[in-house]
Amino acid sequence: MPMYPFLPHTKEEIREMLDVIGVNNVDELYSDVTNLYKDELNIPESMSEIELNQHLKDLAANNRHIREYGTFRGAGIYAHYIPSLVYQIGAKRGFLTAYTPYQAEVSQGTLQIMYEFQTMMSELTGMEVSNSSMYDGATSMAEAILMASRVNKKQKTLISESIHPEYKNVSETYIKPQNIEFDYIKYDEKTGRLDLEDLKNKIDSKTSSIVVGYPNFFGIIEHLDEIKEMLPEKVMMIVVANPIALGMLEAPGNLGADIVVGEGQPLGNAPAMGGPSFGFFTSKRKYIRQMPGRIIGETVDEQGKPGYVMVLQTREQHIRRDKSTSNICSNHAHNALLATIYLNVIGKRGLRDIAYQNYYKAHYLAKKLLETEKFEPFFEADFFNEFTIKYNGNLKILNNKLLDQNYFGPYDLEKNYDKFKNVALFCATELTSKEDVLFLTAFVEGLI
Amino acid sequence: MPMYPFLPHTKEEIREMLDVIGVNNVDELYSDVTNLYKDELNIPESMSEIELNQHLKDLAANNRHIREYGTFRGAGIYAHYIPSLVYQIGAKRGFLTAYTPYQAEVSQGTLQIMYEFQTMMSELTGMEVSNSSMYDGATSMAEAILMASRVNKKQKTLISESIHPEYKNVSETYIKPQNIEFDYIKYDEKTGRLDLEDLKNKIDSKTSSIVVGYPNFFGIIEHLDEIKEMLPEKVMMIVVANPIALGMLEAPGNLGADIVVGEGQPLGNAPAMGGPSFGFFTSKRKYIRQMPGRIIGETVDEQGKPGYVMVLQTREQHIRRDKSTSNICSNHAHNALLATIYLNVIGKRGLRDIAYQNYYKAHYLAKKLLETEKFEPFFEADFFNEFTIKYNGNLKILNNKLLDQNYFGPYDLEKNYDKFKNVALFCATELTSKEDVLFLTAFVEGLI
Amino acid sequence: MSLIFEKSSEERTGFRIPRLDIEKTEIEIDNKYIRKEEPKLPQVHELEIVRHYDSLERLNHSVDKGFYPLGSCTMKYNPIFADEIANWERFKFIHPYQDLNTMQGSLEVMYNLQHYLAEITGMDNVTLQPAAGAHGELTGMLIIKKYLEDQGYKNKTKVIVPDSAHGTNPASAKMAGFDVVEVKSNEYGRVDLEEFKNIMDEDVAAVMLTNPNTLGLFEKDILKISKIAHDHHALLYYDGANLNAIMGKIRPGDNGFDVVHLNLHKTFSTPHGMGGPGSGPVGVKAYLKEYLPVPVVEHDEEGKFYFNYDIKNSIGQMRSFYGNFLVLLRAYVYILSMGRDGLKKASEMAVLNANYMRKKLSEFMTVAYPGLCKHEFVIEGSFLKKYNVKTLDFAKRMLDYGIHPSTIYFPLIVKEAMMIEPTETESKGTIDEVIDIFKKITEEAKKNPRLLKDAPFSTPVKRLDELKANKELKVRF
Amino acid sequence: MSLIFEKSSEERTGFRIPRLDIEKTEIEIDNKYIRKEEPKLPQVHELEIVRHYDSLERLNHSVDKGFYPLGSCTMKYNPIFADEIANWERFKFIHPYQDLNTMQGSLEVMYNLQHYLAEITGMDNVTLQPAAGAHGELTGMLIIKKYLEDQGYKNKTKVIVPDSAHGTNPASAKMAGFDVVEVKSNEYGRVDLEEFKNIMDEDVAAVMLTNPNTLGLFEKDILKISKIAHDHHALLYYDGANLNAIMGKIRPGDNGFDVVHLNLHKTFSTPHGMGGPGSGPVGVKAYLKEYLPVPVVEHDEEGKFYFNYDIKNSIGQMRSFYGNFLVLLRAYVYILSMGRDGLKKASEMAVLNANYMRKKLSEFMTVAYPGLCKHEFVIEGSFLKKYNVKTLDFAKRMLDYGIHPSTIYFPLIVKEAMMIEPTETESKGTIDEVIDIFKKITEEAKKNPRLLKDAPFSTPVKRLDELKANKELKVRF
Repeated sequence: MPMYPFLPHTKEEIREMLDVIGVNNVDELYSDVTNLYKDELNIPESMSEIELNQHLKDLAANNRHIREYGTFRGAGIYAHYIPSLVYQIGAKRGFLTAYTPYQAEVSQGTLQIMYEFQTMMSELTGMEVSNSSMYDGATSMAEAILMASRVNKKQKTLISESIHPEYKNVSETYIKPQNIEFDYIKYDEKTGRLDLEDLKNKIDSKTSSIVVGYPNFFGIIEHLDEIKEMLPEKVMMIVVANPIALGMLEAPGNLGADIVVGEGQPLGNAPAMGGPSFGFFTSKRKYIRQMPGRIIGETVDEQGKPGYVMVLQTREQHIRRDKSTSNICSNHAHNALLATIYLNVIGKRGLRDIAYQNYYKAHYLAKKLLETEKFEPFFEADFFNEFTIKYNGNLKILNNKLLDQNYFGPYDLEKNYDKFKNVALFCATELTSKEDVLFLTAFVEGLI
Repeated sequence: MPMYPFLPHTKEEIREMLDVIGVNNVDELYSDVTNLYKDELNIPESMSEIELNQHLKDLAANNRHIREYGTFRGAGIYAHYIPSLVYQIGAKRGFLTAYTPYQAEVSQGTLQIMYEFQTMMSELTGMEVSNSSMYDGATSMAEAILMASRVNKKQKTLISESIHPEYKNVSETYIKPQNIEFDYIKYDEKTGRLDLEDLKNKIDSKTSSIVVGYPNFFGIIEHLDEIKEMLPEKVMMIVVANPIALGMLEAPGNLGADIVVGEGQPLGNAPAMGGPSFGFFTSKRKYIRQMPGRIIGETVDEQGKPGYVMVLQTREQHIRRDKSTSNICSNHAHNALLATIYLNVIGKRGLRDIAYQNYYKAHYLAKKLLETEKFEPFFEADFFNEFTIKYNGNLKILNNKLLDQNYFGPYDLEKNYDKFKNVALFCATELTSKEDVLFLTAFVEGLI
Repeated sequence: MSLIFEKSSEERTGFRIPRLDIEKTEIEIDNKYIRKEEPKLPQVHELEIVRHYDSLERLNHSVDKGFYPLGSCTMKYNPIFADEIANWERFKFIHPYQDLNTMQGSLEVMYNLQHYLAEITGMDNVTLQPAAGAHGELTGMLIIKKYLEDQGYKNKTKVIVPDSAHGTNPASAKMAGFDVVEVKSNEYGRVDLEEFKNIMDEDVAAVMLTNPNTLGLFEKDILKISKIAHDHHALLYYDGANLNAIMGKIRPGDNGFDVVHLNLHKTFSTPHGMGGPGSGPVGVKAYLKEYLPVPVVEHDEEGKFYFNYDIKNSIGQMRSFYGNFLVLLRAYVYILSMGRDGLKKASEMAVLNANYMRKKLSEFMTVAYPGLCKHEFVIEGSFLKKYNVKTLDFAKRMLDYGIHPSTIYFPLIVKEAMMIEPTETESKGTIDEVIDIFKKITEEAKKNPRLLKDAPFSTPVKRLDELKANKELKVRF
Repeated sequence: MSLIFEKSSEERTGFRIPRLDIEKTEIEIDNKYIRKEEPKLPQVHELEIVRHYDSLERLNHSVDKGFYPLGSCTMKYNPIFADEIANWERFKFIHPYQDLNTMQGSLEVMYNLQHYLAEITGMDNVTLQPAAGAHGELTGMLIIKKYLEDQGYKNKTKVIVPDSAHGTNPASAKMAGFDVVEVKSNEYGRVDLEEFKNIMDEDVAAVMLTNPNTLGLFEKDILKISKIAHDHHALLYYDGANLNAIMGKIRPGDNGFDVVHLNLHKTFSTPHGMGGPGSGPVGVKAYLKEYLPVPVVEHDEEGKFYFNYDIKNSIGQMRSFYGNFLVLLRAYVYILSMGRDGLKKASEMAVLNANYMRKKLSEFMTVAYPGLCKHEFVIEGSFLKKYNVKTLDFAKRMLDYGIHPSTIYFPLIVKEAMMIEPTETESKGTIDEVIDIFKKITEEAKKNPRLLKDAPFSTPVKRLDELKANKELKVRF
């Protein structure tokens, strides 16, 4: 029998322990179970680290990634630079191998980090309060809709058609069992922004919330203030925001948002094939008791020294069970840590500078593509670091050819919108180089 | 002016500090110097991490390495598996950013590690005492020769011809200024082992030490006990050992060695293009006061609690200045740490198993090569994980062709021994796979 | 210690932006939507950041630091090697919308993992999508709900949950739109079969069980429970939080369970990360396969892997993209590292450790339920009452000895509960030391209860004022 | 805490060997040379190893933990980014005997670094081979020795070293085969020019200076010293340990120095690693180029880099292979990260910090030499004598405040010396806190000297018995 690096027991110790327990062998510890499994599990035998390392190298050899290929793809997950400190500090085992701060006195590291995280997310979104993270942007949006219904006791949500398609799917899954109705609001065919007329028509007395992207899935900057003006007093505006964009764009909190949620990946988290990253969740303070998830608050210890604890636990499932605001228990604290370190490193000025570089790069890319005359404008509205554009050729073929050149081309919107034939969603970030853009334009012009 | 992440001073703080000092500006702090440099240094302007990351990626793109290419090359630096724990623990910043344990009370981590390291190296070599590391194997050998002369006050060393060529060069550089004579002892043309006759002839009353490899540069296991028998009482036997081989081979301490040194790289250190790794340095206890380098000893604190401190500092340069045993100050403690973690992880059984696998793999490789009939035996003696073999074709061409196949071929001994035309020094380790060997044999047979 | 915001200064920086390699265009965005006031993020230099987190890490207890017997949380050793793999660029920097041909390695990991998890649980199909245990529970409940609806059941509105259950169980059932009915535990800490029979009717959609349950006890009547449930066309749901007791020994699928969720961050040793990310795959029997959330990883005839979104009755999507891949990857590494042999041994040793500790502690503490336990057991802390000491005090005193307290005040059915799960990665030596500490603290409770009531003494902060925190709700700087 | 050996058990393991994929051959080695008794390496499981080092790390002070003003050691912040780069496989896993075409990236790093270091020091050619500062000193001394021999000087046997010099200076001169002659410092802490003139004769091969010297003072007479030395055909050697004071401000080559060594682990911010590895490149004026150790990195006409072993009068090789490449790489990253602008500013801020601290401390402590210092300064601890307190006591008390003491009892010419080098990466805020601590301890010395004499109180161990350690010489388990 092999010895396992993760199992410390010696035969002698096992013997001693069995004697103390008063059983003859390990099998007797399972004497009370039904249908004891007698076979061997049909999974491989244990592997040494050397063998496993080789196996994983073989698997990894079948992958390619955005640090070895160029990329013009965003659509919810973005290729931003991650400063070295983020992973190096995040990998500290005192963060990685700690759990939920149930014992505050030996978890002040975790608790202070989460408190700093909440502060940063509140600042970013312009909202008053934040929880300490959700699973991702999509479930955050779904939970925001549920929360709005808890707040205003209304059972209908209106979702912008231009919300990320996966977020729509997830929200549907979440809200259907709660008997919350939903409807989609059209986007303006010309600008890609929310169609205010359609919104007006669909709002009724049952409407609890409206959900809008900032920027939306097309990269377009929604006019939140104009939307807010259309809403009856109790209807809550839920904004799904890109946190990097908030380095340049007015905070949703200053444009009427009641709840601001979003995908945290752009903040120091690797794309990771879509997970894990985290969702952020912020709102006005008056709604805090209806918020899902863990919240950290400041207090003092017996000697008056400041410290941090989990607050409002009576909202949560481990106390309130089926009356809780959500079933969420594990959050994505470690990913939130990475975001916190990221925001510490870049600072407010770095965030602004990065956001503006994203803007400049994306607009440079758009301009250059139009100059090739192989593309034509699609939506005509202000955008941040993503934009839609119509390709005069076959977009699928273009993307396949780009792949051969070690480039991930733009996202193909036809995947989600049947009528968007050859409409591409291009993304540029601070990592998109002039060289990338010039390669691409030369390539579509057939010069390469 | 850019702001620097490593420089915290604000303009206001600089002003305040200048005021306290009583100068008007920073330049005045240099008012007492001669030939103040007025130009700009001809080095690049500061780069952001993003730019620097790109620059280094561009440079790294011009490198290839032994984890992406197969390798049959050893010759002093070896491709062993490094368990994940070694780097992950070694990278802890509490180890990396600490310095020499001048204040023992806040350096018990460092001191205990070095004490454990000394214990392990003593155990490995079968010697009584060890220091806490040298720069590398070559300088360890040089310092061993100097130490032997300090011990027995004799001024001549005899070095085996089959010692690593670079070690010979370095030792010459070190010992010449001390007016220590040196001569080389031939290897037996048939076995590749030390020529005992030649040794006998060259030993005289001035002889302080003899230096022999274990295994030697040809991979051959020297008969240390037979050499020792030839030596007059006061002549010291210095053994340059491969530490992985010591998992299989009898400890030099049990075969008469007085000083055992060697290159520590095989123990958990990356090849690193040759540095940094570390040299180990062990000897009989009675010579400890003549040993170079830092040594850690056990003691107790005021309350009787065990602890560790640097001992015999009066041998060292910071106390004894020009009377010290060596000028060494910085050692290679961090590399010694990696070795300590490595030996912790693999344990005595792992070391044995790894050593035996090295043996089996190398002998399998030798056998398979001979079976191709493109090679013929060269030296006929027992070897560990390296061996010499004569190629019937042009070795340089073979190696170039192997490079095209993403393999680093064997070391070409003609580089150091003019007469060894097409004599290859092949190495195999636990990482050499059957697949590698079969590829190689098929390749030399022209099947690929 | 200071917040990072207090260390900020306008002129400091931890980051510099690269030179812009293109010309700036004019900003076209309406000024209304341009940010005027910068978010108050800190401006700090690198050394300050590094020291900030160095200090914060020191304030945390963690598995790497010491014993962490949080019941139901399975705080076992998390392999460093798995973390290293999860940091490989070829796993970490894959965009979810890359061409499938450029992520075949990752898809193979997912495909294999689906099969290993199915094998371990005795289920037929697995989704890796759920991000955490509770998320898996919700997924499972939604599958059950949709399946029953499709079967034409109109009124299956209830879910039975034992009073010893994790809080997530009733919460998840509720989120799936069910009403929760609690079933009491009997004097042996198991589901009271009589009451269960009484509660059971045709309105019951599912029974959610943890087995071994949160008392660490195997539900011996599981086959009866299963039969009763199935006779009423209710499904049996397995909360996998306690799977660490049974790998290779008992398969939920063999004991009548229809739906299972797992917690990879518990049983499969992925690090808990201060509260997450976890991963909560769900396994189902074949008849529920077409209800799994999209996508599931499959392969075509040539062995090319792909995401199958075409699942006939799918409940839909549970989160964006495909799951917490880097957590899945770590679990995959762990499973292969242990192998079928090692996983079984891990569970055996987890149960051995728990029983040994239970037996030793029973000499001077009150174990809530006698007899064999599985991977964990519960102490009834009310024996401390005579010294005017609470379980909370006992727990706080443990902090002074450098070990993390057990889960406390859960399960709710045990007075002053301490729920202890040592896990298999702790050695007998460590456990013996911890037993001595328990003994010492019990002695202290007798002789000097103030030591417990005023504890902890050696932690970075002393007991914190939770009332104040909840009253003032200062949740940001 | 326990040694790892005490935690060992035969049946435990942290490692498993892979299956052997070939047939075993019979062992041909004579049994005499086969190991019979296994070395007593520990058999420990992973979690034990992980916790062992987790605990050991906590016992160490480090730059990441706090202020570390070790004079002459330049304990500045070590960029994490540089460590990350040094861990890239394409830098870390290169075999030194690979084909040159497969290591052009690394060679380019070395080539560029040689030039940057030459530029910073005002020298013409640089070798990167020496593994540490003292190793660089030896290299430099050997170059001087061989050059003078080749020039036909028969009797140049002496090297002049100031009494304030680092211990490595005389030791290195001695290892190079020279005799050491000490020159005294004058009342201003500089080389006494008159005595220097008296000592100087034609037997002198070299003068080794640190400038600014170990008192942190610039040797104002350097041009005179240089002229006198050169007039006697002696060379001027620059110990670069204190280069952090002068980057971009003063170049040793402009002040008459012929040979320079640098400590990359000091000035160029590579981590000190508990004592090493360091790196000690040596720069020389053009006329000494052909004496550098082999190999030096050059490139051919097509820009292909190679190692030049063909150096006419080379002193030989100083170590195996080419130098501490991963240290060189970190220094390269640091230099480019700071740039010519940032390096200059770093030195300026280092000098600013030192002078500020000197001025503030002089209000209540005795600064050994008045007036401007450079990157460090020395306190004369004998002012504590009246309280019956030694510098050692003062230092130990600093430990209780979480900061590392300065270098103590060096330089030898200052009584009870404390040699303080704050470095530029410390903020004014930190320095002000430290000044307050110095003040507080000075007050304690007056009012309650026992606090100093019994210190430290808060460290993992109290003062250790060095006598016992040296008497018993227990140097292994």
